[in-house]
Amino acid sequence: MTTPPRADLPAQEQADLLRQMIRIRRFEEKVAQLFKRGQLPGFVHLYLGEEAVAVGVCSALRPDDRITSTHRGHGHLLAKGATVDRMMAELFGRVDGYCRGKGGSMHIVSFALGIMGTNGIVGGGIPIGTGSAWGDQHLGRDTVTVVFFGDGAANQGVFFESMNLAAIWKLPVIFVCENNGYTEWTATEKLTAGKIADRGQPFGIPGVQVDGNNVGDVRRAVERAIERARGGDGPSLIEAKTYRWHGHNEGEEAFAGAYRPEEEQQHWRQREPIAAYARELIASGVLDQAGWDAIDSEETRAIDDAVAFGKASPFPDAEEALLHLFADSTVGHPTVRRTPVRDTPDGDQR
Amino acid sequence: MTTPPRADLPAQEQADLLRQMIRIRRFEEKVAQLFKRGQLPGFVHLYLGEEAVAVGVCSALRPDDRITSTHRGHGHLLAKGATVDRMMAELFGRVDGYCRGKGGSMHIVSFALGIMGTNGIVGGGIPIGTGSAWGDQHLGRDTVTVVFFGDGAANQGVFFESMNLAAIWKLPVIFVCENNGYTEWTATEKLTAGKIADRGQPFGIPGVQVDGNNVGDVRRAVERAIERARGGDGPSLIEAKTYRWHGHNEGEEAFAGAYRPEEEQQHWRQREPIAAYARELIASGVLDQAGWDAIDSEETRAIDDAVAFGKASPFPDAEEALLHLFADSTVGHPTVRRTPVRDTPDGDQR
Amino acid sequence: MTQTQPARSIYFIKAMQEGLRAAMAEDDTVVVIGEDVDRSIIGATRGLIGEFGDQRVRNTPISEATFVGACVGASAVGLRPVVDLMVGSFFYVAMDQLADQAAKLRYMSGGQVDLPIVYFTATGPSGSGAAQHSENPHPMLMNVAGLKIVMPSTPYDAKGLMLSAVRDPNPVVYLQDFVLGGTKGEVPEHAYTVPIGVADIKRRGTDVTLVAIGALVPRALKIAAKLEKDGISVEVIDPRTLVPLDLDTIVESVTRTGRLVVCDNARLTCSAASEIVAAVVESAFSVLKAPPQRVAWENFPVPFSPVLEKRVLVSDDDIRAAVVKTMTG
Amino acid sequence: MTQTQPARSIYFIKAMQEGLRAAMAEDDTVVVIGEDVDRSIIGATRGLIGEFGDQRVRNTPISEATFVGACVGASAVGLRPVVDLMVGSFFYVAMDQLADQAAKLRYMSGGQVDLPIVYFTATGPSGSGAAQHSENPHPMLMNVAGLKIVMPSTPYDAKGLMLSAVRDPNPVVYLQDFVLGGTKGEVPEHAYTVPIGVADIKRRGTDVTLVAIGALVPRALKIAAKLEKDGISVEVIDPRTLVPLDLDTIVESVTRTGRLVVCDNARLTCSAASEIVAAVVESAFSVLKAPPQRVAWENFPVPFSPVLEKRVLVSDDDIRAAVVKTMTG
Ligand SMILES: Cc1ncc(C[n+]2csc(CCOP(=O)(O)OP(=O)(O)O)c2C)c(N)n1
Ligand SMILES: Cc1ncc(C[n+]2csc(CCOP(=O)(O)OP(=O)(O)O)c2C)c(N)n1
Ligand SMILES: [Mg+2]
Ligand SMILES: [Mg+2]
Repeated sequence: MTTPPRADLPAQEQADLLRQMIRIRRFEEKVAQLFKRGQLPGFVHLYLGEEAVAVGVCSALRPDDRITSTHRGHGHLLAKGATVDRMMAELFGRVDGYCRGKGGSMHIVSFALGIMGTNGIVGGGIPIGTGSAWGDQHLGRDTVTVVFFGDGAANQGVFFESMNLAAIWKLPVIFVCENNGYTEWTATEKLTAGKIADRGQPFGIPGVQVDGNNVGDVRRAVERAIERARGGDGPSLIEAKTYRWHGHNEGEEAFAGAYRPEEEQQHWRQREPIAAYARELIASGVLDQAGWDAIDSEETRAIDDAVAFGKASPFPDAEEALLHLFADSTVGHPTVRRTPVRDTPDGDQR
Repeated sequence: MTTPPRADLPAQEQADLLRQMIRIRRFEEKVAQLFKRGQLPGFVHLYLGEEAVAVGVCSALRPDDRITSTHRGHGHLLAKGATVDRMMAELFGRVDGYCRGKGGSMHIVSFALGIMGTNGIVGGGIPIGTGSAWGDQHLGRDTVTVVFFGDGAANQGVFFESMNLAAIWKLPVIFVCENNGYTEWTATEKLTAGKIADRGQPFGIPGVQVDGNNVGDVRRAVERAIERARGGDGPSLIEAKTYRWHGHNEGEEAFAGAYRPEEEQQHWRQREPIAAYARELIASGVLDQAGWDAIDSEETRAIDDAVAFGKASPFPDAEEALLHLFADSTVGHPTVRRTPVRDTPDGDQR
Repeated sequence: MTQTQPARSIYFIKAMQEGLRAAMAEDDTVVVIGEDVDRSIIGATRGLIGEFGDQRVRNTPISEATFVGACVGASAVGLRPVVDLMVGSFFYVAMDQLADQAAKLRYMSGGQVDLPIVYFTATGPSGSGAAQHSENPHPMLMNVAGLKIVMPSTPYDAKGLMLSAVRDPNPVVYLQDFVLGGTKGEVPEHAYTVPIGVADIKRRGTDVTLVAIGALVPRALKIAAKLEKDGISVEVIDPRTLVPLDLDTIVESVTRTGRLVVCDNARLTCSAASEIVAAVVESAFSVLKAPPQRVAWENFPVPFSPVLEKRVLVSDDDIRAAVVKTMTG
Repeated sequence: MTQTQPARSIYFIKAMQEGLRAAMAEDDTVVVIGEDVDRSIIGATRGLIGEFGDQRVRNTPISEATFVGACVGASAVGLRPVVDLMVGSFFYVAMDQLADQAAKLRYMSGGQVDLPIVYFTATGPSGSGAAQHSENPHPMLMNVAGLKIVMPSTPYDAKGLMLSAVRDPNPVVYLQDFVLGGTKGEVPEHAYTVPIGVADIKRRGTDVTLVAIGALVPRALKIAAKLEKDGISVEVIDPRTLVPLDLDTIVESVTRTGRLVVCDNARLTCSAASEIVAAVVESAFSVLKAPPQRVAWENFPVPFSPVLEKRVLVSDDDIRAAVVKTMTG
């Protein structure tokens, strides 16, 4: 790695960055396994290989800061404080999941944790995060919102509209583009003109490209952006170059074929974000091998417990399907079988 | 004016630029009058003061080149070859109008003239013009498409999406932004971050800002863009700074109030595009005062004839409302009163 | 409906504004955004900037998808945004943020969050507005679960439903049928609400139940008055709210009259008229004495020329003929 | 329906592709665009790039509004674009370009231009796809005048309707119900068309007319077979085309059976089921022996968890119960 680890941070915090990246890694590996075994409903898009982006970004945020996430969101959510057990329960569609099983992989949110949205619509979260930044600014809070999106989402019109709005209203929003080199199965440069980091320039939004596999670099860039946002100077754009190890979605082998050169994949495996960082921590004496191993086994165990928790959690009652649409009871709202629609207190987690 | 007239062009062509600007001026003045008298149905948005942009651009195009226009489109269409009589007939909702009365001011098109669309949706024409450029390129033609849009439309996502697509596919499209300083009743800079001409940079699209009240400057910029497009080098962006003399829409006085400083309006009235250009032609001997007067009175008379033509043209038969939806007869297509829906040959102008 | 004095006759648009002003006065988290909401071409927000300042009445760029979606994030963190979309057709530009985000986020989250947002707009035919400025989007939006939809027909309801909409903890689409803006009616000065989800019987009758929506309500009432003279007693119901639809009130009426005509100020196919007829037939088939009739627009875009526009839209004759048909056919 | 030999049993998706390949082979102006159409996650376009090259099979950026709109300009100048939207919900992102531009330009122009475009997509529930990947957009799109809409239920119809759609001079929305992609059926090798606007009676019956749409057709046929044993003879009609709707075939059937059930694989409110029931009631009220029944989704987004999803979507029991109800109630 080019840059030194974050020696400026307390040792505990430096180690915690490692722990969080390992947590995401083990979580996603487990999800891949469960999916292969046919134990997970729906689609999953894994974050393996991109861990340093989520952790570098979210570790710089305060608990009251916010994020919006994408279809590839597990890493963002874990880094923002979601627990592996409730995450796993949601992936299983169980009542102890963050959304009581209504959301699933692409829609896990926890407003209590500042997770404002995960999205099945590419680019869909960009206006939402821009809006939470507007709301916080209007209400006099100094919280910031980070909007995560991919290189593919950088070609959705709402990205530019939101940058323009954020620029003229000086909104405390940070646009973090995870450029993993591919939009599904097509290389980014075939679809995307120019450098994504430059796309804020016309709006006067500073943009930087960082090594997304270097947690320290990511963290540093985000810290600068946060300072700017809290200081009232408005939005920033960060393009984090990274690479996903797995397919666009689990199970793509069925049709996608070999769309990524072997050498390319090897190259990025070598630039793997976790081990390199761990070795730096050891080199700088923050951690020893035993400490690293301990973290890994703790997190690995936690994931196994999470799976047990998720499988033990009951499915929601079928009638819960008719809850949570509206916040109040919906007088006369017709349902096919005329089932009364009302909200339960326990449905409301707020 | 700063730049000399287009001495490089044949005298006849130089004079024709003047004639076209005068035609638009007189046409719009007449429309304003008719609207005040309550003789025109619907909304009208006038082009008064912006004539040099449409004429500078369209005079550089070949008949087989194409444009997409906006809600403020009369000038573009006249400059692209639409005749004042059929334009006027359309504004009156008559059968001799370009759209047989179906379109009206915001939807006049003539595919025969390369007018691919006028739009009631701000930014709506941008993808359409990008698409005609793609079609022509794919079919091996060397025609280009000019996409007209306003400063307000420059904040619609499709503008950026279309620039990206045009850049990666090297499409022969020229994005011409008419920056008249206002988006309805709000000053452009309050809504629009940075310089619109710069918005193509991240995509590698060259952008220039030109004096939209100088027909020669506009023409020159477009000629460069056309050369680039026909040469296969892809899109260009031109921001033409201009000013509209009338309200956003006729009749705005009812609610808009004084939203534009008197001095500002004076300033632009002095930078009026037509007289200045005419004086240059006289100075350079292309034209004398009598020639100028002759053009003006010819065009003025033509407008009066157009009004007569429009008023003399019959309204379409009411049943024509049920034509032209689909190109073929629509078997079983239900209409409320079960009126058979079919297409008439005369409906098809192609 | 009981009105508290003093009431005076004001314009529909003014009534909307009074409802909005009351909501802004009682709760500073209520903010109004949209294109040119300071001057407001239609008028519902005109002048509010003077009272509430440019942070609570804020002009947006022409970026509908983004500001419609921004309200989702803003409302989730504590604002109560009220958005002026200006024209009903402009909803299409923001459809994903409306139908996939605003409408679904609460449900997808398992009820974690309230999203108090009002999306209002002038909408529907205004006289040669042509195809892209004349549509009513409510048939499309009714199919989207998660949006309440109100469409008042009187200044009284316009004010009361606006206050209810802003106070509602859910995304509410508030549709102001264009031509109603300039109509007048009795409106109390004080703040009051009209409940969302409750239809209003605007005229009592015994022979035919005539359900009319938006701008068609005042026309239906005129037609009902005329038909009275021909000896046909027409009950006119204004749903006022399209989601949730107060079907019970309509069915109860049909149970009394045995006849149903539904007029919708929208294209026929998959319209509110289709929905109401189908729902009534399901639950009150046995009481029907005649085939229920739908009166709506021809399945065409709205053309520009007045003669063509008239042919596509609903005429008074269409409504009258449909009522008579249920009596004779 | 007459099939010309030789036919063999192939997958629905393969049949779509055969229709598309035939269209591309007969006309060089047919081009296919969309996100990753070279590899094609669903499969309809997979492999075509090898035969027709990367200019006729072209991957687009994730800019739905722009490439949906670009097809309007491209078709106006002579291309016949076929667009893969991938998932039905993604239409929302491009709704303005679809509903305001593609659908209206020909009409607004007074018939000056033909716009031969096919917008196809996999759509509808696929098993825990959750709220943003499970919807069927046809109820919304049916209200938009200017789009033809087809939704085949068999591989045979899938191939024939694809060729008809590409040859059609108008914008056609082609909806492939997700779960049908992997179903098999007899399909001739040669190119043939299935006409747009013509319903197909998939099973003859005398007691009840059961109209089913998309993925519900094969299920309706199974249920009809079972009911036969209980002595209920069910006629199953697949509209195949939703716009223009072949109402005559449905009405003719109801005239014989006197009973109607319409199952739609979409949310109930303003669904195709509502439209068909309302239209039939208007024109065949007198022949109805029982209240027509709609079977559609609950008015909720589609939730993720299998148990919840099942509760919202249409079950075989719902369909069976509705049929029985028309016989007994
Ligand atoms: C509006 C929309 N279009 C298309 C899709 C299908 N889709 C899901 S993920 C994806 C690629 C996104 O690429 P990128 O933004 O780079 O994120 P990555 O998957 O690489 O993390 C696409 C096209 C979608 N979900 N939403
Ligand atoms: C999608 C959409 N939003 C809003 C409007 C209403 N509207 C019509 S013109 C206009 C202002 C356009 O400004 P600009 O692009 O600068 O063009 P100009 O009128 O100045 O020529 C607006 C907001 C519209 N027609 N379409
Ligand atoms: Mg990517
Ligand atoms: Mg402008």
